[in-house]
Amino acid sequence: MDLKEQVLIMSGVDVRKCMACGKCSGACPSYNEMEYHPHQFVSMVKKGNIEPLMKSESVYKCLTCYACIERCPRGVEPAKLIEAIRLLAVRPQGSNHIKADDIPSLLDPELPQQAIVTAFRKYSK
Amino acid sequence: MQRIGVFVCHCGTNIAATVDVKAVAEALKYEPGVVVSEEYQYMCSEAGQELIKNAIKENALTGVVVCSCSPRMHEATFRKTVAAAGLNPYMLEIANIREQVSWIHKNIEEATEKAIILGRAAIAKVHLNAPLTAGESPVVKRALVIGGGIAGIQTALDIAEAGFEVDIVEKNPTIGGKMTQLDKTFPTLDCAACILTPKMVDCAQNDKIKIYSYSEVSEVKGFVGNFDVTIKRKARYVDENKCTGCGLCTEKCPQKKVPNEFNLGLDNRRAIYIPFAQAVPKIATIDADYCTMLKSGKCGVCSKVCTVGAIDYKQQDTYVNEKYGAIVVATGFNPIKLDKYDEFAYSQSADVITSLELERLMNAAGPNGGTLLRPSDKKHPHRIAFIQCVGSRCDDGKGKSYCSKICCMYTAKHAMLIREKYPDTEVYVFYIDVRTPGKNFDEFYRRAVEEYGVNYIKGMVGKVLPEPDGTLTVRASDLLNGTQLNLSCDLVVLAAAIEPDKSARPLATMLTASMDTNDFFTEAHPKLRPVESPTAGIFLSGACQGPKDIPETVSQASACAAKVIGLLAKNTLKGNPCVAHSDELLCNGCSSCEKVCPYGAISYSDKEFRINGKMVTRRVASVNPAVCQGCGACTVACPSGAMDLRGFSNSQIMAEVDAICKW
Amino acid sequence: MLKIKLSELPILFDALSAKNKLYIPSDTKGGARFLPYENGMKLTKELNTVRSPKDLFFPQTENLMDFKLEGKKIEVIDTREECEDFVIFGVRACDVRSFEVLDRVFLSEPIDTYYKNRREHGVIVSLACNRPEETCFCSTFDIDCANPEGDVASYICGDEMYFEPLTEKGSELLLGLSCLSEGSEAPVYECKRNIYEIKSKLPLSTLSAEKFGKDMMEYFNSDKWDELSEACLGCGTCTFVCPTCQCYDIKDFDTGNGIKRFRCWDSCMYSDFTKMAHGNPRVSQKERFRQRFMHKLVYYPMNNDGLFSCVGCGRCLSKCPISMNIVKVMKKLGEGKDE
Amino acid sequence: MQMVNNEFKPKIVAFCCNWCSYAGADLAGTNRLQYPAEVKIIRVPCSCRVNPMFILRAFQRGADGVIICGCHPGDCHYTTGNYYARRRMTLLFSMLDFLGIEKERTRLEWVSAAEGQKFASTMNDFVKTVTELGENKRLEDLRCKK
Amino acid sequence: MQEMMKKKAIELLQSGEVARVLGWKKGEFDYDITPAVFESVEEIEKEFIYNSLCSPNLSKYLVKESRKEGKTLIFLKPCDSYSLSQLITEHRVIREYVYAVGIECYGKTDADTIKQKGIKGITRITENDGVLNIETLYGNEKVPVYEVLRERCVNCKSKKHPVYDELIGEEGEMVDDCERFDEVAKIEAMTPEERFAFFRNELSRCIRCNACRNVCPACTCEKCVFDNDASGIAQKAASDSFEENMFHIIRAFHVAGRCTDCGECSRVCPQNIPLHLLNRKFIKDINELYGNYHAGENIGNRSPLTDYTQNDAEPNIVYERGGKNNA
Repeated sequence: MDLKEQVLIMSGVDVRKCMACGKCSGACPSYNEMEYHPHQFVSMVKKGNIEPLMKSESVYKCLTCYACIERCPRGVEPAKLIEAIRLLAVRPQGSNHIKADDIPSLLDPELPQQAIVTAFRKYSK
Repeated sequence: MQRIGVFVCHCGTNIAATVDVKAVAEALKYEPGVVVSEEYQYMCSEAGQELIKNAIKENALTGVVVCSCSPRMHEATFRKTVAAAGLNPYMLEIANIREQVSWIHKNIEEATEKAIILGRAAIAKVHLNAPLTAGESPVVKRALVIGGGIAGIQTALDIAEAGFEVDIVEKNPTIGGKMTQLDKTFPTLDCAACILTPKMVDCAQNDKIKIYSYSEVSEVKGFVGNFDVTIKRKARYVDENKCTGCGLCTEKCPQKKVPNEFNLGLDNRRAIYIPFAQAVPKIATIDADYCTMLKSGKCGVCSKVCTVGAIDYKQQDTYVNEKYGAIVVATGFNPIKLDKYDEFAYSQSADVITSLELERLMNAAGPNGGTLLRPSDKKHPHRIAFIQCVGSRCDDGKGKSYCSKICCMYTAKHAMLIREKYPDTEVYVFYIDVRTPGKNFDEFYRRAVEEYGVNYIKGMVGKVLPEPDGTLTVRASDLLNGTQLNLSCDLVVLAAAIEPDKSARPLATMLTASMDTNDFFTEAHPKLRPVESPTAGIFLSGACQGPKDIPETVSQASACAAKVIGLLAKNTLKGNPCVAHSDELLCNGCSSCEKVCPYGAISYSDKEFRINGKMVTRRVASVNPAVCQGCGACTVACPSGAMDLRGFSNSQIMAEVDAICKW
Repeated sequence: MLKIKLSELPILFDALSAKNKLYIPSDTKGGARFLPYENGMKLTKELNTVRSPKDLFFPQTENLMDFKLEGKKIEVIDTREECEDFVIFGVRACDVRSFEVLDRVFLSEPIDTYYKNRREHGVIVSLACNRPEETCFCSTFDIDCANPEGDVASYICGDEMYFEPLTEKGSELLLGLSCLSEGSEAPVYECKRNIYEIKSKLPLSTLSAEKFGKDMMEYFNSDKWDELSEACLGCGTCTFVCPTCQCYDIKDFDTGNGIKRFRCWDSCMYSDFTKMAHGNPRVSQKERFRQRFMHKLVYYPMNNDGLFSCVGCGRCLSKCPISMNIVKVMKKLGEGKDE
Repeated sequence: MQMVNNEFKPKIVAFCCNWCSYAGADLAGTNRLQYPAEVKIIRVPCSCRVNPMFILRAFQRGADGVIICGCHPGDCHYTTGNYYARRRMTLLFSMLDFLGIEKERTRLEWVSAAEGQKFASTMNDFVKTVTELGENKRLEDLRCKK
Repeated sequence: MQEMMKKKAIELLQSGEVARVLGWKKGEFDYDITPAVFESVEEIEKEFIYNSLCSPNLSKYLVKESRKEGKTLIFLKPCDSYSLSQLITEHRVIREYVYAVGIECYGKTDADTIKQKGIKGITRITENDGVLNIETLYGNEKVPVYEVLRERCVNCKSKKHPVYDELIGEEGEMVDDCERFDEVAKIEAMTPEERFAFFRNELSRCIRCNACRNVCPACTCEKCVFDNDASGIAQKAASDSFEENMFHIIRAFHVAGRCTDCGECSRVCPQNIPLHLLNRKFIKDINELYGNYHAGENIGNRSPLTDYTQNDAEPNIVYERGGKNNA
C-alpha cells in the first residue's frame, strides 16, 4: 500500500471533495507557523506527494483545533489528514516522544486542558 | 383470439449484431394468435412502417408486437403507424430487445433466447389489450401565475399579450418581488426600478391581467385544462376599491417601530404602510401584528385621516374560487439565513451585511438615501471585504450544495459601483472561483478588476473578527501568494446563497408538482422541457426552478408563457387513456383507493344495482378519467380487485409474468 | 374372531403396511386425521377424524387429465394410473355408511372411473365406537356404531382389539397375519353391550328421520329456512368435513407448460356453486343453505330408496363456525309436523 | 429456473416503473452496461402498480427472484406512488420472511433515470444473490414445473 | 348480564327505536350458540342467551342488517366493537342504522377449547361465578372459565368500546401489558428453516373451507378475488403448498392495516390453524415500523397501508432486523 492510500485509509478523508477554496487555511490559527498549510496538505495528498509533508515540522504545528474541519464547506476534514500523516511519520520512530512520568514537571497551570489532551494524542506513539 | 403480427427490427446492426433476428421472428411465428412474423432493417423507417401497415391490412391484424428499441423511444411512432392502418393505437406492444437485450448481452445465443422471451411476453400482453380511446376535456382559457416577481410579471404580460386572461397571485401587498429591492442591474448597470416599474404598471393596466395582491393559493383541485383554485385574500384592513394610495395614513400612523421588510429591517416603517412608492397596486395595508387598533382596539388614527373611508378594521380573509387551464409557478427565491455561519460574525456585528442589504444601503430609496454608510455608526467605510459562496457549494449540511449562480456577477457590480462612487474605498473580494459565463459577463468582471481596481483574492475567509475599535478583521488565506491575510475592514458583505421561497414546498404538494431535495421545482425534462413541471398543466417560471439572474429569468418567463399560450390555444385536451377504472359490481365502497389517489380522481356515489332480481343500493367508486394519471396505486389498495388499470391490467401483467417465467 | 393386544398394534400396523399402503387415524395439531402409516405412528384416542375418510376415495383435488399446447396444436394426455391397494384402518360405522352414499353417486352410470379405481383397491377396517359423543346421531339413520360394517369390523375390548372379517376382501387381508391370534366372542359382546348402554343416553338418541325423505315441496316451501339460514356464513366447512358431500368443480389450470384439468371439492354453500351462464341459480344464502339440507334429507333419499345422505357423524355439529347444523334443521323443520 | 450445462441459471422478474427505473434500464443499455440475461423486465407505470399477487404469481410460475424498481422516494412521477409501494413491499417481504421463505429472493430498489450504472450493478448483485440461494423451492408450484 | 341485555333489547324493540336485535341464540346443547336476528319480544324471551360461551363476533352481520329498514340493535363485546368501528370507517356498515350496545367481557370460551382439554361427550354446561359445571356422558367436571379461555381472550388487547350508543356494564381500558405478540416474536426468533417447517405444518392442514375468510369482519368484499375467475388468482381448493401459501398471504395482506385482531379466523378454523399469527405479524410490523396503530380504534382512521411518511423504513429493514439470519 502506498503512502497516499495509507493516509486516506487512516484519516477516512475523501480529498477529491476539496474544491480548493482555501477556507481551511483562512481559518487556521497556526498558519504562520506552518511550512505547509492545511489546504496544501489536502492538495499534496491528492497528488500523492506525502513525503515532504511527513518530513515537515508542519505536522507538529497543527493544534488539532479542528477549525478547518469545522469551517470546510465540503466536509473534507484537513486536520484528520494532518493527523494521519503525523502518525505515519511518528509510528516508525519506535518510542513515545513524551512519557507519562515526564508530564507533571512540564505542566503549566495556565495550560488549557485541551492542550494536554492534544499533546497526548500528538506525542505518544 | 387476436390476430397478431410480430415485427422484429434489426436496428441496423444495433440489434442484429447480437440478436439473431431471423430466429426471433421464426420462433415467434408459432406463438398462439400470431399470424405473421417478419423482420426488417429499420422498422421505424418509412419503409419499415409501411411494412407494418401493409401487414395489418393484408392479414386483418388485431394486435401488433414490435420487437425493437425501448418503448420510450418509438412507442409513439409505432402507435401512429398502427393507427394509420386503421388499428387502435393501443393494440400495440413493444418488446425492448435493444436496450434490454442486444446492447447489454454479448452472447448471441443468450441474447436471442432472451429476445424471444420478451417477444412472447409482449404477445401474451397484446392478447389481452383492448382498444383504448383517450378522453377529451375542455380547456379553461385562463392562466394563473403564482408569484408576482419579475418572472411572474413577464409571464403574465406575455400570456395577456396573446389575448388570454391571466391572474397573478402575490403574497405581498405589492407585485415586483426581489427586483424591486435591487439598486442597479448587471451587466448594464441600469437602475432596476427604471426597468421594472413600467412592467408593473403594464400589469396593473392590462385588462386581461388581474392582480390578487396580499393573497395566497389555498387549495388546488382539478387537472390540466381545468384547475379549480381557491385563492385566499388576506385581510389588509383597507378597502382596495376605496384606497387611493395617497399615503396620508402611512405618515400619521403612531406606530413607528415596525421593521421595514422592504429595506430588510435596516429602517422602520409604520403599522399601516405602502411598501414603496411605486407599489402596484398602490394600496395601504395594515400590519395586524403591530396595529394598536387591531391589537387593543384603541387608536383608529388611520381611519380618522383617511379621506375616502377606506380603512376597515373588521375586514376578514376572503376566498375566491377561480378556474384555470394552466398554472404558472413563479415563487422565486430568498437569501438563506446565515445563523449557521458564525465564523462570519453576521449576527455579532451590524457591519457584516448581506449583498441584498447592501443593495438597499446603496439605493436612493433606501435607508440612507443612497449614501453608503456603515449600519453601526453611519460612517463611511474605507475598506470593504466581499465574501463569496457563503452557504453555496457547501456539502457540510449547513448550506446548499449548489452554486447560487448570481453572486459573482452582483458582487462585481457592487465592487464596481462602490469604487466608482467612493474611489477612496478599497474593495476586496474573497472568492473560490469567479464564475461569470454569459453575454458580456466576463468582460464586466474584468472591468471591475482592470478599470476599477477591485482586489480579487483567491482564498476563502476563515473568520471575521469584530474588533473593539469597531473594525472587522477578516482572516483569509491568499492561496495565490501563499500567505494568510488579516485584513482590517470597515464593512463585510456576504454573498449569501439563495434558496427557493418557503411557500414553494406546500404549494408543490397542492399542485402535486415534484421538487428536488433543495425544494426547487423539477422540470419535466432538464434539457428539452425546462419550463414545464412533470405534472401536466403546471409551468415553471424563474428562480423557483433553479438559481437565475434577471436576463435568464425573463427569458424563461417568456418561454413559459409560450408553453402556456400553446396549451390555452387548444379547445380540448386529449387525456392518457391508460387510466384506472372501477368495476362497480365488485366495488365495496371502502374508500381505500380514494385514500391513496394522489390526484383526487376517485369519488364515491350511491348507485342502484339490480342484483339477483333485487334492486340494491351500493356505495361505489368511480374514476374521473381526465384527472387520473394512471399510476395504479388504487389497484393495489383495492382488496376486491374492482380497480384495474387500462393498458396495465392485472391480467395483462400476470400474462407477462407467466410468459417470462415459462421457459 | 381374531385378536391382538393393543400394545402389539404397531406389529399389526407394520405387517399391514409392509404389504399395502395403510392409513390410520392419528393425531395432528388440527385434530385426528387419516394419515399414511409410518413406523411409530399411534392410533388416535379421538372418537373420529376431523376430515372424513372420503378423502381417500374422493380426494379434495384430483388431476383428471393434461393438455399440451405445442405451437398451435393441442394434445390430450391421459394421466390416469392404476391405483395401488390400500387399507383404511379404524373407520367408524357412520363413515363406513358414507361410502355407500358415495357409491350410489359415483358408481352408477356414468361411472366415475377415478373414484371406482380407488374404491376397488381400498380395504376398510371399521372400528366400533366405545365412547360415542353427544354430537353422534348415527342411530337416526339406522347405523349401529356397535356393529360397524366394512371389510373387517374391529372392536376394542379392554386392552385387546378384536377383528371380524365381513367380506372376502376382509378375510384376505387378515389371512396369514401371524401377530393375530384366535379370540372368543364374549368380550366383543360385552363391548357391544356397553356401547348400547351409552347410546341410549346420548342426547340425540331420540332424533328421528322418519319425517324426511318425502314431502319435497312442503319442506322446500317451509318458511323456517329464513331463520335457519340467517347466520350462515356461506363457508364450506360443513361440506368439507362431511363424509357424504360429493359435489365437485372441474377447472383448468394453465401451468405455463400445459393445462392441467383437475377437479376439486365444491360446496353448495358457495355463491359460485353451479354457476351457469346467467350466474348461480341459487342467488341467496338461504337458497344455498336449503339446498344442502334438502339434498341430504329429501332429494337424495327420494332418489335412493330412502337412503339418507347424512350418516350422523356429528362433524358439522362440532365444526360449524356459527353452530348451525343438520340436527337443528331437522328439529326445526320437524316442529309441528306431527300434529 | 433452468439449468444450462448443469449450471443453475435463476429466473428473475424485474418490475420497473416507467418513469425512472425503466429509463434507468434503458440508460444501462445505452451505456452498454452488462447484466445477466436472466433478468427480464416488466414495465409498469409506477412501483405502486405492483400487486403482491404479481410477485407470488412469478414465484408460482418458476421465478427464483423478483425485484421491484421505482423512482427514489420523493421523485415519484406520481408524487406518492413509491411511498405506498415501499410500505406494501416492506410488509410483504416481512411476511414472506415470517413464513420462512428466503427474503433475499425479493427486493425493492430505487433507480432513477440517470442511474444506468446503478441499475446494472443492482441487477448483477441480485442475480448473484439469487444464484447463491439456488432454486426457489419454498414458494414453488409443482404443477408448473416442467 | 343476560337479563339486563334482554331487558334492554325488549325495551328498545317495544319502543320502536330498533327494528331488530342482533344477539346470540341458544342451541341444541349448551355450547352451540348461534348468532341470530331477533325481531320479536317472544323470541328474545325464549331464545336470547349471553354467557361465557357467546364467542361469535356479530359485527359482520351488520353489513347486511344495517341496509335494512329501521335500526338494528347489536350487542358488542369490546373486540367486536373494534370490528364495527372499522366497518363504519370503510363505509361497509351505515352507522345511522345501528344501535350499538357495548357489553363488558371477561373472556370467552367455546366447545372446541373445552374439548381440547379432553372433556368429551358434553351433555350440559352451566356457569356459576366464573366456573363452568360440565356434565358429560362420562362424568362431571368443574372448570373455571379462565382455564379454557380462547387465545384471543387470554391475550385480550382491549376492554374498551371504540364505538357504542350505550353501555351495559363497566367500560374498560386498553390492556397495557397485552402479550399478544409474544407468539409472533417467538416465531420471528426461529431460523428461516424452522419458520418454514412451522408454517408448512400449519398451513398444509388448510382445507380451503373459507371459514376464516367468511367469518372475518375485514373480509366483506362483494366478491372475493379468490372467487373471481377474472382475478387471475381464483382458486377453489388449495391443490398444492403454493396455493395454501398464496391464499393465506394474500388474505392477510388484504386485511393488513384493517384487521382488528378479533381472532375469529382462528376460532372458526376446523383444522385449528393459528391464522391470527399472520395477521398479528402484520400488526406487529406496522406498530414497529409505522408507529402503533390499532385498526378500529377511531372511526375514520387512515390505515397504515393507505398512508406513508417520507421517512418510512426501506424494505431492507426486513433483512436487517429480527429473526436469525442464516439463509
